[in-house]
Amino acid sequence: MSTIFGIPAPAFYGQLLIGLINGSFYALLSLGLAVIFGLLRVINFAHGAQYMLGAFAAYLLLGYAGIGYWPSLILAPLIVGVTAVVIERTMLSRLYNLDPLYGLLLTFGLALILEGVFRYWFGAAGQPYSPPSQLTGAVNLGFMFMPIYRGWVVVASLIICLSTWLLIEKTRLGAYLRAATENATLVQAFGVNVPRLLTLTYGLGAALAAVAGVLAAPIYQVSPLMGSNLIIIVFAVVVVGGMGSILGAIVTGYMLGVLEGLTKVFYPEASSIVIFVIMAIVLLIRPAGLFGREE
Amino acid sequence: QQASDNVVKIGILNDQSGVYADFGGKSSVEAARMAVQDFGGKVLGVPVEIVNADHQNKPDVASSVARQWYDTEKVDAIMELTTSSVALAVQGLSKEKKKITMTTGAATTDLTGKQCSPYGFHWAYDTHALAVGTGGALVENGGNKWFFLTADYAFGYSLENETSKFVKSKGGQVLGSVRHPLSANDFSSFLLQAQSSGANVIGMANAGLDTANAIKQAAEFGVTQGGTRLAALLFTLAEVKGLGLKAAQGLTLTEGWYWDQSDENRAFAKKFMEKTGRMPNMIHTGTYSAVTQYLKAVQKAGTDATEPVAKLLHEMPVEDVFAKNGKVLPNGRMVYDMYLFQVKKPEESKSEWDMYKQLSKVPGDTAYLKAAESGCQLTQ
Amino acid sequence: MSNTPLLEVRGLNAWYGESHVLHGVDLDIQEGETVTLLGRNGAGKTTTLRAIMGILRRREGVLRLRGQDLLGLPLHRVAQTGLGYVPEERGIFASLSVAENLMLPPKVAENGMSVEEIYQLFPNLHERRTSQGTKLSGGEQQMLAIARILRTGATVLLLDEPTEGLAPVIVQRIGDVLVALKKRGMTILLVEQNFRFARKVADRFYLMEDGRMVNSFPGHQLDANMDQLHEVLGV
Amino acid sequence: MTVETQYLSAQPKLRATTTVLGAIAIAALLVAPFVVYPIFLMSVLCFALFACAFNLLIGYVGLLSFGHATFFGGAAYFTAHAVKVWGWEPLSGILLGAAGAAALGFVVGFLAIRRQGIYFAMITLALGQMFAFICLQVPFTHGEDGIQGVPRGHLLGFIDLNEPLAMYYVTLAIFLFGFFAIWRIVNSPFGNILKAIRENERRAVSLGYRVDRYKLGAFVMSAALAGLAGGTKAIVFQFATLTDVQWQMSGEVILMTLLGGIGTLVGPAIGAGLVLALQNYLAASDFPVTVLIGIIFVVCVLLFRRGIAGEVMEFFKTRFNRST
Amino acid sequence: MASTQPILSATGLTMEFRGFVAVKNVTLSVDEGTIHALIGPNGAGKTTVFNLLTKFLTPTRGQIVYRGADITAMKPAEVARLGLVRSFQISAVFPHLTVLDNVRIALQRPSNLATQFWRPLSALSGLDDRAMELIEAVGLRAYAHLPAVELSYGRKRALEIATTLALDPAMLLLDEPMAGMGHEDIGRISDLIRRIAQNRTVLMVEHNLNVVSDLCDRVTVLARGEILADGSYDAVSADPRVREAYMGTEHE
Ligand SMILES: Nc1ncnc2c1ncn2[C@@H]1O[C@H](COP(=O)(O)OP(=O)(O)OP(=O)(O)O)[C@@H](O)[C@H]1O
Ligand SMILES: Nc1ncnc2c1ncn2[C@@H]1O[C@H](COP(=O)(O)OP(=O)(O)OP(=O)(O)O)[C@@H](O)[C@H]1O
Ligand SMILES: [Mg+2]
Ligand SMILES: [Mg+2]
Repeated sequence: MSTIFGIPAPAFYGQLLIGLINGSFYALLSLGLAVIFGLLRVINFAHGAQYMLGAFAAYLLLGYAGIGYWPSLILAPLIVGVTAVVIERTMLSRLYNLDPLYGLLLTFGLALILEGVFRYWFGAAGQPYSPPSQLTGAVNLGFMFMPIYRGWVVVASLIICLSTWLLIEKTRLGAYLRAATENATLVQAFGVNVPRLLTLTYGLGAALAAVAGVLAAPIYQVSPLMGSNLIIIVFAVVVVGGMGSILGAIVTGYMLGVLEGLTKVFYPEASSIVIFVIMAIVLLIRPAGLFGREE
Repeated sequence: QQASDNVVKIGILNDQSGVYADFGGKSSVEAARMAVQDFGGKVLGVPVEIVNADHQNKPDVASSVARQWYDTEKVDAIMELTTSSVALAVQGLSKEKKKITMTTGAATTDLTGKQCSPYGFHWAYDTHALAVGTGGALVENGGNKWFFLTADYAFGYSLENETSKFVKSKGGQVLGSVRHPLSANDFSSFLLQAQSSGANVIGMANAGLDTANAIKQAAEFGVTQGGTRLAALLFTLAEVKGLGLKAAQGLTLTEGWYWDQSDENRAFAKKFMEKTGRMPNMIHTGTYSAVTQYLKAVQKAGTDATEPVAKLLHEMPVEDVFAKNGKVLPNGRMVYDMYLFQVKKPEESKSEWDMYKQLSKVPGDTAYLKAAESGCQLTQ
Repeated sequence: MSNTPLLEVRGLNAWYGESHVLHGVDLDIQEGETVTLLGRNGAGKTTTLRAIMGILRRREGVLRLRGQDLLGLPLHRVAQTGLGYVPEERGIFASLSVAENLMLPPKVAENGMSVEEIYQLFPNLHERRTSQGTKLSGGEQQMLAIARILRTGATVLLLDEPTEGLAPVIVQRIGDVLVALKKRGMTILLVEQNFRFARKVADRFYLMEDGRMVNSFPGHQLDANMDQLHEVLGV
Repeated sequence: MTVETQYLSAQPKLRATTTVLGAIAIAALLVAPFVVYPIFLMSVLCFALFACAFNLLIGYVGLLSFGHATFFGGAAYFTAHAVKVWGWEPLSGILLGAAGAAALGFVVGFLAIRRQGIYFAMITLALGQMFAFICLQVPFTHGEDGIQGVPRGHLLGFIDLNEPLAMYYVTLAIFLFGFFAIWRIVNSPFGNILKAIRENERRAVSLGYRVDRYKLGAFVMSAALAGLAGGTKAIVFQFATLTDVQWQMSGEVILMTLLGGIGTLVGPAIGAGLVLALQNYLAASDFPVTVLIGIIFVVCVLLFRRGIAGEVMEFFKTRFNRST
Repeated sequence: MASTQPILSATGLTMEFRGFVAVKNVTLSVDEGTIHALIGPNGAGKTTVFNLLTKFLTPTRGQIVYRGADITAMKPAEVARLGLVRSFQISAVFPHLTVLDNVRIALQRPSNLATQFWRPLSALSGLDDRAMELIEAVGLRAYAHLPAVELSYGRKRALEIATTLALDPAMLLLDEPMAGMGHEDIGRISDLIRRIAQNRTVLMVEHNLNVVSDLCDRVTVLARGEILADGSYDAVSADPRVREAYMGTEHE
């Protein structure tokens, strides 16, 4: 049997594939984060909580209303998006003219509240959620057993990432939003309804997190802590990609997923910090991140 | 015959909001209150009070709370102490302060080994018992090639080490292990490594959410379909409930108590259920037992002073809903029988909480280390 | 004045936080007129423009465009009434390319300049169109700030020192542009320090001092008012 | 009155008020251990010093370090190890901790200082995570268990620190030393340049200031003082654990500073006291602590952005302005 | 008055930005004690040349010699320490410090009062007189205790000049010092520049040709990154290429 870096080739491919699957979550989450940061200059610490909310929304919809996976995939993000809109209107919008630090602190506080409340209600152990029947089972790829659901996750995340990217980079919307982060008053003076734009953007970013949450629900336990475990890593992904760069977030998300997967083979203990090591190196060589624009 | 400060206070210090919140948590506080109630609410003519705090799994938080309890709130004994680092820290502090601790929530054998204390008691399971129970039984059943998923900290190592030792002593092989960071979330990569190692048992030397996620993902990747068995080294009824039978079915685990083992157990469980809305696991019942035994000792000693009570706790046999024929070794280890369970298939389960099949019983003397082997200075 | 003015400002007061900057400014502009605001540094010229646009929110008084009240409008609705603003600090966006900066303000009417016309007018912008907005030289940024508004079809332009930092040739060109815009019927409120430039295009002058209008006279009377100008501006 | 004379005449009045308030505060701190549980007071003092040290960076240089736990927790490890394993005298152990933190600060600062704003925060976070990882892996820290049972020993060989009051006054002395050091740094010619750099870095460069050195200097000072706090904490509580090096600790110190008032001198200390009091008294109640902390964050950011000290100062400032 | 010794000379300066050449092979020398103007159309590369000379940018090619020392590889702060100080085209002040503090910050640097973190702020009061003198010179006395943000644009420029002067530099690089200033201020700042240039060298970018013709001993014209003309104002302004590229048809 041939080997790659000392491990059997099939096992290696398996690990690559798994890295890609995890990368899908990183990409989706960091995409939402990058959209919010890039356009609102808010470092959305509540992103992990919104991801968790997405998963819980799906879980509760199923438990209390009997609404299944597929409708939840639309409904849960909608619900989370609406809560995010409320948050933006009532709180975040008052902070835009201040140091970005305050946005970070506010969302940090929100994350603590959301997690605390869910932990209080549901405990920390996590709730079960099953994949839809159409996507259960696995296919044998020869080198590994690939759960069909995970394949779906990769496909779904690719589609969502791509369409969001197109929406923001290839339409006027993106230019408005980028300009508004620099000088919202002036853009508004040009006749753009900036406040509404920002509200919708935050809603969109949070909804993206919620989609990731619903996608994750059948794979991981639906737990109040699922987001806080992930959020710091996702931050690192966004920073490596270049804060504010949508494409950067997506590409880096997949890339770091794969790199982390490989680390799990060669030095598993370090798998939780490999991303930070890469982040430190990248920032030292390319301060603006891989895809970021130098200011 | 006098209790200090006209009150006997027992502190329940455990995780009430983190990954072990279901494992013991608030329900354990309820169990302690039940014990006081069942004892009559008073000892030596003074009231018994239960105080509790959430240590958030941080040894420093736990130490400060414990110190404050001793210094300002006249707490006489602290119980439960979930997670090893917390238990070691609080037991160490209590030794210095000459106070009794009765650990039910932590696993490390160091509590009655290298770091034992004359006032420290280890009341429920420990890593050795889990290793013997799960490790030994599986090897006997043909699960002789092991691969470990180990949480990258002291508790994980000791669980892995002790289980490996046991597996090897029974003629099994350890093919490898991976050490994953705490809260690793995704275990598929590790599971794949385990699979490609050719092992027929994957031993999960971790706890809480980590174990739950690993089991869930193992099912997803068809690990168990390939004939590989999963052994959760530390997993209780509460977590099985959270995971659901569908994902957990077939899992082998060791616990020291199960509600459906006897009428006495069922009666206790029913009462507990009414108070908390859930069935007790070995931690909850263990805490109940610890409080009860402590009060018995105080009663018998006629004082709540540490030295005489600790002496009696070492001498008195343990006989209650939790332990039959239990005895306490000189190093503080309470020895009682453990059981190996298998999680039922969904179709085998007759009620919501009907989840275990008992595979075998592990007698206390095999499950726990002899005092002389424990490395505890007190016994030399 | 005979007919009702296009832009009508009466007793405008404005504040930056606690500090009261405009003390009852009165100003009228007729349709198609070019009016220049003169005054020393700190007289309140910029503040007047910002208050009219609504960028400065703390203001009182009367403010009407074609009879429509501007004070109550949310900021983004003001531009839709046909007001276009070229800020003193230019307001070029770093995260947008030159071309994106140019295309940024939404069109408010159809009769704006086409992109080709604009590039013809300012060849530098064409040459640097893919470059990052703030990487332009100071003068180029000024051109971009003006060009950007010309595209939108705004009919009333508020220009704050549009010639600042521009080379004489360009100043001349901008002068020509303003004259051309006037011919198209555009109404212009200009704040300018460059006297020579202002006299070429202005129909009327207003003179400001300490947040008040102290004088107003038609363009041809500029020379007659030189004494006061000397005194107020220190020309 | 011209602006100038008004400005000058305000100075002595202000100084007198601060002196009186300072004297009252110190008196209160001196008698406090007879009223309040001393260990709690000591932890407040340690965290107060930590928050003040952190504030030196965020409040006066404008750098948000999201990895300050590295210095606090790192120093705790160094001190605990020196005292427990090498048998050092406690004060020299604490000083070793502070020196170690300064060295860590030099390394982290050297790498991070060249970036600004959010990138700075992120690099410090990343380096902090790495340090936490190292602490988990290196044997001398004892992983999850931490270094437990550090003896308090005798300060300089003769003051028995096992005596709670002795320990308290030593902690108080250390806190006051650190606090006044920060006050001095902020109100010094050096502090003046730091302010200028925060305001407009390019301009400071063009005036010939080697801004990187100033920032690094401030970073190292802040790290050393955070280390002083961490080392003291290790002696007071007799342990050093991972909690102190994890990013949540960095978050906590931000909360304390924010709550008390970023860029105010006493604010962070007040914030530390409040946060600890809340955590302490809520630990036993049914209400989830994190929810409450979250609510405080949100309320502070939305309503009291200046923090407690900041709001109070603002109140007096407007009163003063109105009266003249 | 002007000696003919060059204080600053640059040879073959070239600056490329991702393929765009902003400055092409510029050779420039500034004589000690003169006021030297750098003019040219917008985007000609004047500010870029300033950035190169003060090391805020590193040239792609070329060499810079200041007072006989090669400074091509130096850092900006080091260059400033050698007495080669600049102002910025877009106003650069310390916005939330008072006017007085702004100037004092500059005075602090040469006075070795910069790194003393153990001394009280009152150690700086010795600088106040000098600071007020400079503030007075640019006409900002009445605003000395106002935070710089609250100044109007023109006054911010005046403050910037005062701050620059505080360093007592041997050579000043002023980027459009008059931009945005009222007429009165232009006169005052012109006088000021003339006064300070008596024992210093000044290199300035300015679009106000009256000021240039008034003040400057020598003029270099830059266009599209290259030197178009160099000489006295009269000679340069007579050059038809300069008229076409820069001055336009109207000017005198
Ligand atoms: N952001 C601000 N906060 C407080 N006061 C301000 C602010 N901006 C301007 N001012 C003050 O308002 C007054 C008017 O300023 P404004 O900018 O309107 O003057 P201007 O006539 O445009 O001057 P310039 O020719 O210098 O641009 C000045 O006294 C100035 O100090
Ligand atoms: N960092 C940069 N990246 C890319 N292009 C740049 C950069 N800086 C300047 N340029 C370009 O270089 C050219 C010269 O710019 P510079 O700022 O030196 O002009 P200038 O002569 O000072 O003009 P002005 O009189 O308008 O200030 C411009 O076309 C500008 O777009
Ligand atoms: Mg102005
Ligand atoms: Mg320029």
